[in-house]
Formats: sequence, C-alpha cells, structure tokens
Amino acid sequence: MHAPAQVKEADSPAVRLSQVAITFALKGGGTYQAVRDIDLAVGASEFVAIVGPTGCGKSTLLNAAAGLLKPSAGGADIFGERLSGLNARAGYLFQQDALMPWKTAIDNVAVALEPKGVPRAEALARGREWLGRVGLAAFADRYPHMLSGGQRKRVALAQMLIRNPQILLMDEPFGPLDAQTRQIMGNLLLDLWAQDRKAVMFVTHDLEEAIALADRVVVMSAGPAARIVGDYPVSLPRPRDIAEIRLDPAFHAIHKAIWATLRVEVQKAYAQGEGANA
Amino acid sequence: MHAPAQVKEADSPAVRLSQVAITFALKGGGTYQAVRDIDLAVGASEFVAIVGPTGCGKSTLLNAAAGLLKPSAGGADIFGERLSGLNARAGYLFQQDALMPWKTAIDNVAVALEPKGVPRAEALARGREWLGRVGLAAFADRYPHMLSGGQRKRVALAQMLIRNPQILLMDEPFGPLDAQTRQIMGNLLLDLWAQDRKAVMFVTHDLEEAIALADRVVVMSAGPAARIVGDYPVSLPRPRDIAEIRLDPAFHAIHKAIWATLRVEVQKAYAQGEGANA
Amino acid sequence: ADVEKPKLTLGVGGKPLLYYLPLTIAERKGFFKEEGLEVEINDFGGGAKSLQALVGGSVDVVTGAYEHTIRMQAKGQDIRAVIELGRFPGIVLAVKKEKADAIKSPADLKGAKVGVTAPGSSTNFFVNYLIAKAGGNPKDAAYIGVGGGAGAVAAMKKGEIEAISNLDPVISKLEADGDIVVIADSRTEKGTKEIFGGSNPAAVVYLKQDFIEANPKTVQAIVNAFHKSLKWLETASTDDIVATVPEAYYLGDRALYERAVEASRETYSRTGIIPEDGMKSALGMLTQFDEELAKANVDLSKTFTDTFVKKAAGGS
Amino acid sequence: MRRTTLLAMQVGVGLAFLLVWHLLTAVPVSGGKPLFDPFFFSTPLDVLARTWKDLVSGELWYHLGITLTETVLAFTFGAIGGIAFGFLFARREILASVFDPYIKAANALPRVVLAPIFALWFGLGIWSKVALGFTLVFFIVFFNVYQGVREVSPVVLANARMLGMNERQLLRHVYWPAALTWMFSSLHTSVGFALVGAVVGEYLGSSAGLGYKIHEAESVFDVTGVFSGMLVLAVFVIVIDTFVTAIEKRLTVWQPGTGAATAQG
Amino acid sequence: MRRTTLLAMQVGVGLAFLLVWHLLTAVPVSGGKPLFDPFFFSTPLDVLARTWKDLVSGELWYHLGITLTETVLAFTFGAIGGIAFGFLFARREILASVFDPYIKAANALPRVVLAPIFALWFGLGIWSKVALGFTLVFFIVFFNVYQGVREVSPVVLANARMLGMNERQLLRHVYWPAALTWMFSSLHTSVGFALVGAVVGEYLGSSAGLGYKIHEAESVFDVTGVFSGMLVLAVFVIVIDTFVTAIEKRLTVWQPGTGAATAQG
Ligand SMILES: Nc1ncnc2c1ncn2[C@@H]1O[C@H](COP(=O)(O)OP(=O)(O)OP(=O)(O)O)[C@@H](O)[C@H]1O
Ligand SMILES: Nc1ncnc2c1ncn2[C@@H]1O[C@H](COP(=O)(O)OP(=O)(O)OP(=O)(O)O)[C@@H](O)[C@H]1O
Ligand SMILES: [Mg+2]
Ligand SMILES: [Mg+2]
Repeated sequence: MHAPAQVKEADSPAVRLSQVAITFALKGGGTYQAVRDIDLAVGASEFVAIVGPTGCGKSTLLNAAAGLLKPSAGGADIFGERLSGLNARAGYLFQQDALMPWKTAIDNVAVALEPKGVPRAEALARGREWLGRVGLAAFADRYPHMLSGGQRKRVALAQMLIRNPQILLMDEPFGPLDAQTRQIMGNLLLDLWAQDRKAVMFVTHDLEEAIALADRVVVMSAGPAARIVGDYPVSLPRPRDIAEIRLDPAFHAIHKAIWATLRVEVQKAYAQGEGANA
Repeated sequence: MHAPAQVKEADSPAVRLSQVAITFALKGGGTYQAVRDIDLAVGASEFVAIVGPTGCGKSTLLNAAAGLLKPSAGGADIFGERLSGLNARAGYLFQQDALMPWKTAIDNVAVALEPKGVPRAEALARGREWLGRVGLAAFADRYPHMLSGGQRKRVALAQMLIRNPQILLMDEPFGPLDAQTRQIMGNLLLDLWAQDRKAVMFVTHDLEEAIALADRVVVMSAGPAARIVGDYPVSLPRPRDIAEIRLDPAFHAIHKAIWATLRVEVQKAYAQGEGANA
Repeated sequence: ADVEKPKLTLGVGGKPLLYYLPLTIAERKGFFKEEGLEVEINDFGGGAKSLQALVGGSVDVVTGAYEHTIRMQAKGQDIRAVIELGRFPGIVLAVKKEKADAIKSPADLKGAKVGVTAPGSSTNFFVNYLIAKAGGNPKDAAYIGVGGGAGAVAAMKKGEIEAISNLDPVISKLEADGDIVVIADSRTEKGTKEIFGGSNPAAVVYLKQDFIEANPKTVQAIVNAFHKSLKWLETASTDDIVATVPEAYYLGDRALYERAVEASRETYSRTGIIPEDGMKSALGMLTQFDEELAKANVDLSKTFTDTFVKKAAGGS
Repeated sequence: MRRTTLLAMQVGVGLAFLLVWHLLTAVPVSGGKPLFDPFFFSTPLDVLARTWKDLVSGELWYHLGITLTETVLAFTFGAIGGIAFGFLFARREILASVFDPYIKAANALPRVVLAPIFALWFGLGIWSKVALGFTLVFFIVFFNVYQGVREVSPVVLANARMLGMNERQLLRHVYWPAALTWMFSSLHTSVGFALVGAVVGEYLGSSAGLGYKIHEAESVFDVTGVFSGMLVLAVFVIVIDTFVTAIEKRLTVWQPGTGAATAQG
Repeated sequence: MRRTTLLAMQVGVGLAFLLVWHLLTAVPVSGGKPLFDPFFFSTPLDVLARTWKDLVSGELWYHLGITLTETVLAFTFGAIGGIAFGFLFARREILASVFDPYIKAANALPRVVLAPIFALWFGLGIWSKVALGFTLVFFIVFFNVYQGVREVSPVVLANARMLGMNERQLLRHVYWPAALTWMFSSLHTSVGFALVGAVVGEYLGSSAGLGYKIHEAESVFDVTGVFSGMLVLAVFVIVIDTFVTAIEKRLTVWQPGTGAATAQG
C-alpha cells in the first residue's frame, strides 16, 4: 500500500483545483459567485504567482487550497488526495494581520513549532534565528500592537516559514514592505525555495514581483464569477536575483504580455463595481 | 482678534511638526525612541509623500499629526495653532483595517457625514456616489468581513474623502490594490486635490507612486531614532496623469536621486533589526 | 454518663427566638455537658428547613414545632417528640391599631391582608383556625408571608398588612411601639385556653425513631438536659434569663428583649410532657385545613414518647 | 444541523433526563425505597400531573403573571441600569477607578439580608421583588458592558474619532455595537437571575407569585408542589431567553458567524 | 492620575458615604427621629464600633475564616467548572445547541429552594454552602467563557489552525488567551456572588460563618450587628477582588491598554 501512494504522490501536483466554483451566501438571501470554473495545478516544486484585479477572488482561491473554504463545486486535490478539512501540508500567510496578539514576536514564531513537537528551548532558538532572517531580531519581545505594519508581516512570514511546509500559500506577503525590504525578503524566499523546491502559490499586486519570483504567472479575470484568463510561463534563468532580473529583456517581454491581459480585466472590474449590482 | 488669526492661518503651514521626538514605553520598563528631531512643514495646499524603510516611524508621524499620539518632545501646529487633543481638520486613512465591522460599506461611508449634521438620506445618497467613485457601488450592502482586502481599503478611502477634510493623512492607502486600480485611485485623488488643494501627507512604499503624486518627497532614515534624511521637491508639471508621468525623463532623475538615499537607509534598517537589540 | 453518641448535631430554625429559649439555656448553662454531650447547634432559615435536615440525616435532633411530628407521620417518616419545651404556641394575632375598631374578632378579617411568617406555616394555620372557629371562611383573607424578623415589623409599620400573626419579638416590638392591638394571644395560659380550649404543644425536641431506638442513652441525656433547662426557667428571674443568654440576643434593644422574655415566660413547659388533649387539639387544627393530613390516619401515640421525660423527672 | 434534528435531540435529552429522574425517584432499589428519598424528591409523573392540574385550574396563571411582571421589570431596569452605568464608567475612567471598590462591595451584599430593607422601602408588592432582581441583574450587566466598552478595537475607535464623532455619536456607532456581544452574554445570565430575584423576593415575603407558591408548598413539605413550581420557572425562563436570543440575532447580523469561512454549499 | 490622588478620592467617597449615612440615621429631623428609622438602619459610628469590638474580641475571625474558606472554594470550583464547560460547549457546538435550554433553565432555579437538597447531599458543613456559591459562580463564568471563546478573531484562529495546532494547542494558545478578558470580567462579578452564595447558605442553615452571625443578629433585631456583618463582607470582597485584579493584570499584559495611543511623556 505504501509504494503506490508514493508513486501517486510524486506524480501528482501539490495542489490541483479542478472545476472549482465558490459562491458566498449574502445576508439577506442573495448569493455572490466569486470564482467559477477554476482549473489550476501547482506542481510539487513549482512557484506560481497569481495576479488579478482587486476583489477578483485571489484570497478566496488560497482559502480553498488551504481547506479553509469548501468549494461550492469542484474540489481541491493535494498531492493527489481530495482535500477535506484543513490542508495539513500547507503554510498560509494571510493577507490580514493574523498574529496572536497575546504573544510576543518570538513566541508567535516559536509556537509554530509546537505542533511538530519541537521542545520549547529549541523552538525559541530557531525562532530567534528566523526573526533575525526577517530582520527583526531586536524586536523579539514586542507584542504585535507594538510593531509597525511591515514588521508584523515579517513576523508572520517567519512564523509560516519556520515550519517548513511543503506548500506555501502566500497572500500579498510583501504588501506593506518598502521596495528594498521587499527585495531582501523576495531573495530570502527564493533561497529557501531553491533549497528544497516547495510548491508556492503567491498572490501579489506587483506584476514585476510576480514575474521576478515565479515559474508561472496566472492572471485572473475580474469578478464576479472570475475565471483564469491567462497562464504565462516565466522562462527566466534561475537562480535569480530579484533586483537584477528586472533588467533582463525577456522580463520586459513577459511583463508586457501579461500586463496587456491584466489591464483589460482591471478596467472591467472597475466598471462592474461601479454598476448597480453584481 | 479675528483678523490676525486669519492672517496667521493663511500664512501658516497646514501641519508643522517641530522638533518632534516620540518615545514608546516598552512593557518591562525599557523605552524605544521611534523618531527624533523631526521638523516637517506641510503647506496648506501641498502634497507631501513620506517614504522610508519599514518600521522607521511613518505611521507614528501621521499619528502625531492626527493628534492620536502626543509627542514626547516638540509639538505639532495645525494652521499655526498648537495641537492638543485630536486634529479636527484632518482625515486619516489608517494603515490597518479600521472600518466599523458592524456597518455595511454604505453605512460606514455615510456615517462619516453624521458629525457634520448631514441628514441621513442625503448622507446615504452622497455615500453611494462615493462608493461608485471608488468602484464599489455594487458592494454597498456588504459588511467589511464580506469584502476583499482591497475593497475594504477603498471603502475606507471613500469614508475619509466624503468628509472633505482640509488635511489628508494617508497611510499606504493603495497598498492592497493592484497596479491598475492604484492608478485609478491615484488619479481620483489628484483630481480631488486639484479642485481645492488640500494639504496631504501621503505614506507609501512605492517610490514611483510618491513621485507621481507629490509635490515633495520626504525620506526618513532607518529607526530607532529615525530622522528625516532627505526632502526632495518634485517639480513635474501638473495636472499629471499617473501612468504617463512615469515616462517623463525628469521623473527618472528624481527617482534615481531619492532611491540612492533610501536604499542606504533600508539596508541600515535591516542590519539594525538583525542586531542584538535596538 | 456513658452515652452511645456523645457528639450530636442539633437543628433549630431561628435559635435566638424566644420560642427556643430552653435550648439556649441548656447550652449556656452547660446542661448538655453535664450529661456528657457535645452538641453542635445548627441554625436554619426556618423550622421546615431544620426538619428537612433531620430527615436528610444531617442533624440528629431538632428543636421544632410539635406539628412536624404529625405531618411527618402522614408522610411516612417516623419522627417522635421526646420532650415538650413550650406548652403554648406563643403565636399572637393582632391588628393594626387604626383597624382595631373594624376588626374585633378573627371573623372580621374577611378581605383583610394578614401577615404570617410564611404561607403554610403554623402562624398561617393559627389564623385559619381562629377565623374558622369564629365562623368565618379562612379563604376570605389574604395571607402575606412577611417572615419573623424586621421584615414583619416593616410590613406592619408601612401599612402593607392590616393584621399580623407572628411570634415574639416581633409582637413585643409592635406592641411597644403601639402599632397593634392584640386579638388572640397564645403566649399565656389564659389566652391559649380561650383559643384551643386547653393546652397546645408548641416547641418540642424530636428525633427519628430509628435514632431513639439505637441510642436510648443519648436520648435520655438530651431529655435530661432539656428537663433541667425547663426546671431552671421555671424559677429563674427575668434578669437571670437575660444574663444567661448571649449578649448578642439583646444587643438590638435590651428593654424590648426583657419585655419579650417577660411575655413569653408562661409558655415554657413545666413538666415536659405533652398532655393528651394538647396532642388532639394540635391534630384537630391541622386536619381542618390540610386535606392530605385529614385523609391520613394519624396515630398520636406515635408522635410523642414520654418515657424519657418521665425518667428525667424521676431522676432529678 | 437542521432545526428538526436539533429539536429532536433537545427533546431527547429532556426525555432522558425525565427517565433518569424517574428511575431515581420512583423505582425502588434493594432497600425497597427509591434511591432518591421521596421526602426530598418528587417523581416526574407526579410533578407533571400537578403542574397540569394547576395550569388547568387556572390558579397558577395568576401567580405566573405576577412573577412574570416582576421578572420583566427587574430585567429591564437592571439591564438598562447596568448598560447605562457600564457605559458611563467605561467612558469616565476616573469615575470607574474611584468607585470601583464600592461597586464590588455592593455586589457582595447578600440580597437575602437586604430583603427586609427593600420591603420597608418598596412595600410588599411587586416593587420590592423588582428591587431584589434589579440588584442581581444590574451587576452582571454592568461588569460586562464596562468590559465590553473598553474592549473596543483601538483602531476602529481612533478612526471613528478622526471622523469627528462626538461622545454621543461614538456611543451610538462604536461603543454600543462593540459592546453588544458582551452585553448579550450578560443578558443570558441575567434573565435567569432576574427570575431568581423575583422568586426569592416572593419567597421572603409576599402574597402571590411563584415564589409564594413554592414557599407554601415547602412549609407543608409538599415536594411535588416545590418541584412543580421549579418546573414552571424553568420553562418560563426558556421562553424569556428565546426573546433575548431573537433580539440578539437581529442586532448582531453583521458578525461573521460560524459559517463565515465556509461558502454556501 | 497618581496612585495617591486616586486613593485620596476613593477614601473621600467612602467618607462622604459615611457622612450621608450618619446624617440620615443619627441626626434627628423635625419629628425628633432621624429620617431613617433606627429600628432598620444603624448608624455608622455604632457599626464601626461594633465591628471593631468583634474584631478585637477575636470571635469574628473564626466566622470570617469559615466564610472565607467557603467563598474561596465556591469561587474556585465555580470558576473552574464554568471555564471548563464554557470551553467544552463553545468547541462542541452541537453540545451547546442541544443543552442550551437546559442550562438556561438550570440557571433560573432559585437557590434558596435548593438549599435543603444541598444540605441533604453535602451535609451541613461548608460543602453545602460551597455548592450554593458554585451554582451562582458557575453560570456567570460559563456564559462569559462560552461567548469569549466564540468571539475569537476568525483570522487569528484560521492562522493557528493552519500552523497545525490540535485542539489542545488551540485551547492553550488561542481560545484561552482570547477568552481571558471575558473570563475576568465574569470573575469580577462572580467573586461577589461566591460570597453571596456562601453567606446565604449559612443564613439558611449552619452553625458558623458570617451568614450565621447576620442571621442571629437579624432575628433579635440587632441592626447594628447586621450592618456590621455586611461591612465585614464588603471589605472582604474588596480584598479578594484585589487578588483577581492582580492576576488579571499579569495575564493580560499583552493588551494595548489605555495608554496605547500615547507615547511615554
Ligand atoms: N464572506 C463573503 N461573503 C460574500 N462575499 C465575499 C465574502 N468574502 C469575499 N467575498 C467577495 O468575493 C470576492 C473575492 O474576494 P477575495 O478576498 O478573494 O478577493 P481578492 O482577489 O483577494 O482581492 P484583494 O486583492 O482585494 O485582496 C470579492 O468580490 C468579495 O467581495
Ligand atoms: N506601541 C508601541 N510600542 C513600542 N514600539 C512601537 C509602538 N508602536 C510602534 N513602535 C515602533 O516604532 C517604530 C515605528 O513604527 P511605525 O508603525 O511608525 O513604522 P512605519 O514607518 O509605519 O512602518 P511600516 O512601513 O512597516 O508601517 C517601529 O520600530 C515600531 O516597532
Ligand atoms: Mg485578497
Ligand atoms: Mg506604518
């Protein structure tokens, strides 16, 4: 029984969303279909960036892959197995603040190792190391409300990465960071990823960032009922340095192609939002 | 008594921070000096962008200008008068989610007119109009938790702008928005600003955005004890279109100059964060 | 004396009440100790609660109303009185001074609001009995539970009630303040005779029959102690009594307390033996208003055991 | 879970409870007596029969009406008072710190002892019972509203203040909705306590009401009567609480709710 | 505000209260009698004198000790029970919905009526009083913890679950700290109620304790004794509450606190 499962696992993509549709019930009786007909496979060592107009359903898709949201139609397979309940193999960096407000930065990071049974002393040591990596060693004993927006995000990043999950779900991880810190964090992420090639689903609003980091950029249409309208492989050489890769001419070509698609969708989204009702 | 005050007001900058230092008390007895020796004046019709490494104290400065945080040294003058208590002439767009979770989008926007005594029916009508402007007319009846990150931010933007305050304090207002929506919102802001030239303090991580929008870009040093290390006037012509202005050669020159300063600070910030203690 | 169970718990519903004065005397005068007993006295929020504690087994012996032994027989609980402490109930029916002209006899209570210690309590039955005896219908009056403390005084003073059926010190307090006029007084021999045509047992010491059978020596010791107490009370002066009870009992108003002691002295049993006619009159009063009891076939001989008290009288 | 399943399970639990009760009180064990002494515990069948009889005879309704009035009044005044003072104290920190020890002390006074004083001030009618219930409800609501107001998210509050809201507007748009869940949590507890207050008040001195009936039954050792009274009380509080819950549902529609993270199926 | 100012103001309020009380009870008005009938209201000087006397004589300490034991036990068990069940029910929604009406009904049973049953089960010693206090504390804590657990921020919870935490770890790292403020809010109320439970229990049947003393004083119309007992109770609960507050402060250091938006001066 063991061998076939292994084979299956090696063959299967880390995340496969098949024919996923997600409909929210609105208070008052109506419904809102956020996404539909989503088919998306993320290979076991693939870095996929997802871009799309605001409110199209990117976070919703990550939630579905994380098992936090049950699709109304279709389903998610994780390494070939239909997901029911939480996706235990994934780490999730939420778009919102999600740190435990009652724990200091170091405790927030160290506690992520507790489910793995790591002894507390070791967890603290590794936590400190990780805080150092995200540039927050000096802020270990601060509670979240005493940190700036960007600092909180980096603590959350350390909290997710310290567990070393096989699948990384990241929702605008570098949103509140300045350009330079963004690059440092991006390179950190790429280094890690290069070590043991995890599957990554990376939501961002920064198309350049998406291209610089990912193997593939997936473009979503405007909602409601958003679909995937573009899927662009990024065949830039690896290892990459985020700052330098932008100078590559191939980078610009890809950027232009994706931007063309994206621009239309964003304008649609804006027009729709302005409309009477979705 | 009336006339001199008027003169004073016309002469005085909308916001003047003089010799401001802000020190936080840490639990456990220590203190953390976030910023010091800050001298910054924002003219009554000036658009000032503030950039700086993450965690340097940008939000802290806005809080001081808003009257939410009392400086430990120095003080803030609003139109020539020393600020004590809240700054009633400012609107503040917070970095975090700050919508009232128990009110729908339209109620969140309309309620901002209540302190002005606008009748409810009119407030609702104007609220709807504003939701339309930020592209969310169709989402008027959603509670905040039913909106995406970018949608929430836009509701907050409408909530602030509908009051038409004389001073706009904006902390990464376009953070969770995609590039295209950012531009649409940026143009919206510029249009408004052109109408009656408010004073704007605009925090952003996107240096290009800062230059495209502002009259002046202020660069802060890395914390702790962050100072203002650069103050660059942006002498690009107005009215501007955000997308197009980036193509202007002058734009690139300014960008380059600011980036040189900023880059050093960010690296410092990162190095410091990694250090043993701040 | 070697008793089977020297450590006893005793239940009482309102120990400072004059109704239970013999208990306090026995305690303070050391009569229990003399008999080789160590008695822990538990005070309850009311007579009913101390009886419940006895049935539940948390106390061994209770000083309570004789009528409880009758009621318990109807409920299938074998509980026996072993010595009588009060021969008159000590309950007084009085009316508000302003109403004294209108209400001269219990029969005039029709439509009146009557304060009783608790609905269904002996003070309630006392009024019922008096109204019925005077030819009225007890159902025609409204009964308000006012308790046996300051609340009862307050109710009368505030004019919440027009008549009151209560015990000392409530009655003495109201009398002293001139708020009431007494209609029927069972604190005295004369008053009790007028009301019941004979004596009417009030406070007694009762125990479970099982306990009596299992610990005869202990029971004898208890009865001896109470008997001594009764004898002492017979001869003691009011001053002696007041000096014997805990100071706390008259802290509120010493004069009032003395007055109440004076008024109650006659009620304490002399012999400790419940007379036949007393038992009958008690049963008669209960069956008149309680259907369940009326149906039950109560054997009065099983409510009181006089052997102990007779022995105690012989011994002393 | 569907409503019918839930209802079935609730009824099931109720029946199971009655069954156990029946087994404990009505079925003799070895000694020939049931496990629970019938002197203290009535059997469910007797209690139901008695309750039914009293309901049919109509007498119970009168007493129930009185107790209901007292409970509703105590609950209303207590809740209003608790809410008002909770807000006041939460907004005026200095008041709160100065009066804090006195409020806590007041909360610790045994109501049973206060009953005569209430009887003196408010008479023996319904108002002394209302006062008793009030003292129970008030403190529970007060402490929760006080805490609830102070727990308002600082960012949401700062935002509202920057919008120029005055104290009244903050109260209406921020503090009140933020404290609502806290308040309702306390209201659920205090519905029960309002009733307890009313009944205890009646028990200690009155001429009508369920507490009076229970006391009467207790004085003559009529356990069935006592249990029947308590049964009526229990049913009664469930009915009142249903109203509270309905209002709560209406006022807190905005909350994510348990189904928040799950899309419609 | 500085600690000394605060203390001064607190003492000031206390003195003002005593003064008003004195004026109402000890100073004769027109009719020659004070406004409050001395039969029902003692004067502050008498009460203080009596309390002092009892304290010095040493008798009070014994009774105080008993009541303290009961209160602490009732509070501890009630709080533990309320917390445990609150968590259990909040985490097992189905349990909560099924048992909801029964819990509410149980909360509405008048404890005064239950006293004999408690005496039957737990004897007349301290345990029946503990049981009485328990039934008061339990429900207050229960409802608050239940609500507190359900109010956990959905995002923080989702994050913790994604970190792989099991139920036990969630409890420890998420639910417990999130429910703490709710819990303490309820604990402040329930300290008072634990004491009330103990005293009422003693009042209804016991051989020692403050409730016993108060009952004794009440039956002989010794208002000074009654008021003195209540004074001792009040002081007593303030002391216990101080402990609760100290623990609360320690456990909720992480909260922004009132000074959050203000930098150090
Ligand atoms: N609980 C909900 N109920 C109803 N509609 C919802 C709910 N959650 C999200 N939506 C809607 O679903 C759509 C997709 O939301 P989602 O958060 O996935 O957007 P997004 O792509 O992450 O946007 P952003 O870039 O702004 O974060 C939005 O239009 C949003 O309004
Ligand atoms: N309440 C507080 N207690 C202690 N330190 C604080 C507190 N609030 C902020 N700080 C510190 O002050 C510094 C400035 O914070 P601030 O939020 O102003 O940064 P920022 O420039 O807005 O950063 P970002 O771009 O990440 O939002 C940070 O290092 C932060 O850790
Ligand atoms: Mg999103
Ligand atoms: Mg910031």
